[in-house]
Amino acid sequence: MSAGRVIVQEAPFEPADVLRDFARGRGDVGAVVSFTGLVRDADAGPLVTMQIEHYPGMTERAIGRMVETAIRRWSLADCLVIHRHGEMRKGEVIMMVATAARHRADAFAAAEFLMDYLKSRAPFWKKELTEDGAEWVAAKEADEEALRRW
Amino acid sequence: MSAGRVIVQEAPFEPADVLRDFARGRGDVGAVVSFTGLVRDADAGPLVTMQIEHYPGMTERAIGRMVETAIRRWSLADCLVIHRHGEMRKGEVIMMVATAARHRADAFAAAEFLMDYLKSRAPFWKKELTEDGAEWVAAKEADEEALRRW
Amino acid sequence: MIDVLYFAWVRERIGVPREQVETQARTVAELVEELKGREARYAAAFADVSALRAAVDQDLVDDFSASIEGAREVAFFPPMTGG
Amino acid sequence: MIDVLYFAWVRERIGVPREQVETQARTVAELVEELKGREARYAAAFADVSALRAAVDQDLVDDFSASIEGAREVAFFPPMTGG
Repeated sequence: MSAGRVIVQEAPFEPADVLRDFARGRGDVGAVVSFTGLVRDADAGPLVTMQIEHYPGMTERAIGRMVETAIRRWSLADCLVIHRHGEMRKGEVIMMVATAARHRADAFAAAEFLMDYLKSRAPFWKKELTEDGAEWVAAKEADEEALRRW
Repeated sequence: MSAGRVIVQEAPFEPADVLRDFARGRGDVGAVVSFTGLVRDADAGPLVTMQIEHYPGMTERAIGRMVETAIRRWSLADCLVIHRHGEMRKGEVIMMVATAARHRADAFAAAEFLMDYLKSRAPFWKKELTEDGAEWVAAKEADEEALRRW
Repeated sequence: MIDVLYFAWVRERIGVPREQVETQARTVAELVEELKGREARYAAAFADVSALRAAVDQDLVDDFSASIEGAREVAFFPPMTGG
Repeated sequence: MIDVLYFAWVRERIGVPREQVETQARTVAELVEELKGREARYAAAFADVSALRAAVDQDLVDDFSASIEGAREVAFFPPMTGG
């Protein structure tokens, strides 16, 4: 079991570099799952940039609790969440989740749980800038629905 | 949609290097999921080495079909499977799956589908060498069970 | 005195990211009613409370009947869109 | 003539990874019967066919009633343990 790690930052980061160091050199980890969220074109059309606003203080606190819950519930050997805020362009990395466990089912379930909670319960708000103007991304009913399985 | 990529090799590889190049520079990918399988201690006790035997020819063919199915079923933008055979030590990477999709649910489902099929339908056989001797890893009923959800 | 924070389009409608508010409100809902009575921009921001979420001292509340007594900060924002 | 391949503990019990077999067998099950009649090591390897899987020309078969007519290679092995 580990304390996990939560990083909220404006600067870009490379998930590959994070994955390289994550949960290595241990004899008890058989499965590592990573999720990387990237800026893609808006449903409305080609994206110019994305802006992510967040609630400093609450963000770290809310994610920290999700990570604690995941570590306990799936006996994770390690767990990591990195989430950016500020402005980013198409193709840039927005965030990353990584989980390490003895067995694959736990690593997958914990990563999906964290993604579902980050989506709807971590205080981030996305704004998409397209040629047609700026628009706050609306929360999806499907994302709220996804929380109910946990 | 992509053709996907299947690599079966004896040589070690670094998942971080693979992830760095995977599905980047595209405007349609919002979610990348990776799974890394590592050699861990045997259920029976500390591991000395693991040996993986495979069926050259059938291996690539069987995995290729799983990848095609995953790409079609979850409209993946890209998909990759790398699986090693031969001898490896504790902590070494055995295999990796990566999936890229517009939405996270598809990337996760496809990665889990591939893992479940690789586990029980790709022609690999693991042998664990511990202090007590060598033992072929037995297939688990839970792994057969996991296939039924797809 | 309590710090009131606004995020995303709530912040844009109200025009400031945070402000100090002198209030007797005991719940989030009472605070919303007080703010709505202030100026049109508040009334606009809080017109549809079903579209809003609130946090008291950085904890998301289940509904607006949540107490704010003794709280240092209350935040209003639309449903989150992280990940 | 058909190539017969063995993997994992099936290979270890039979002692060779592959061999050419002259056979009249029309199904996997018939081939197993022929092989079992050869020597003790085959009988040992095929003692419990429920613990075995087979592939015909590199396609996993659902059960041992599968045809091997015209096949180039047939493989026998325990349940797979990849991933």
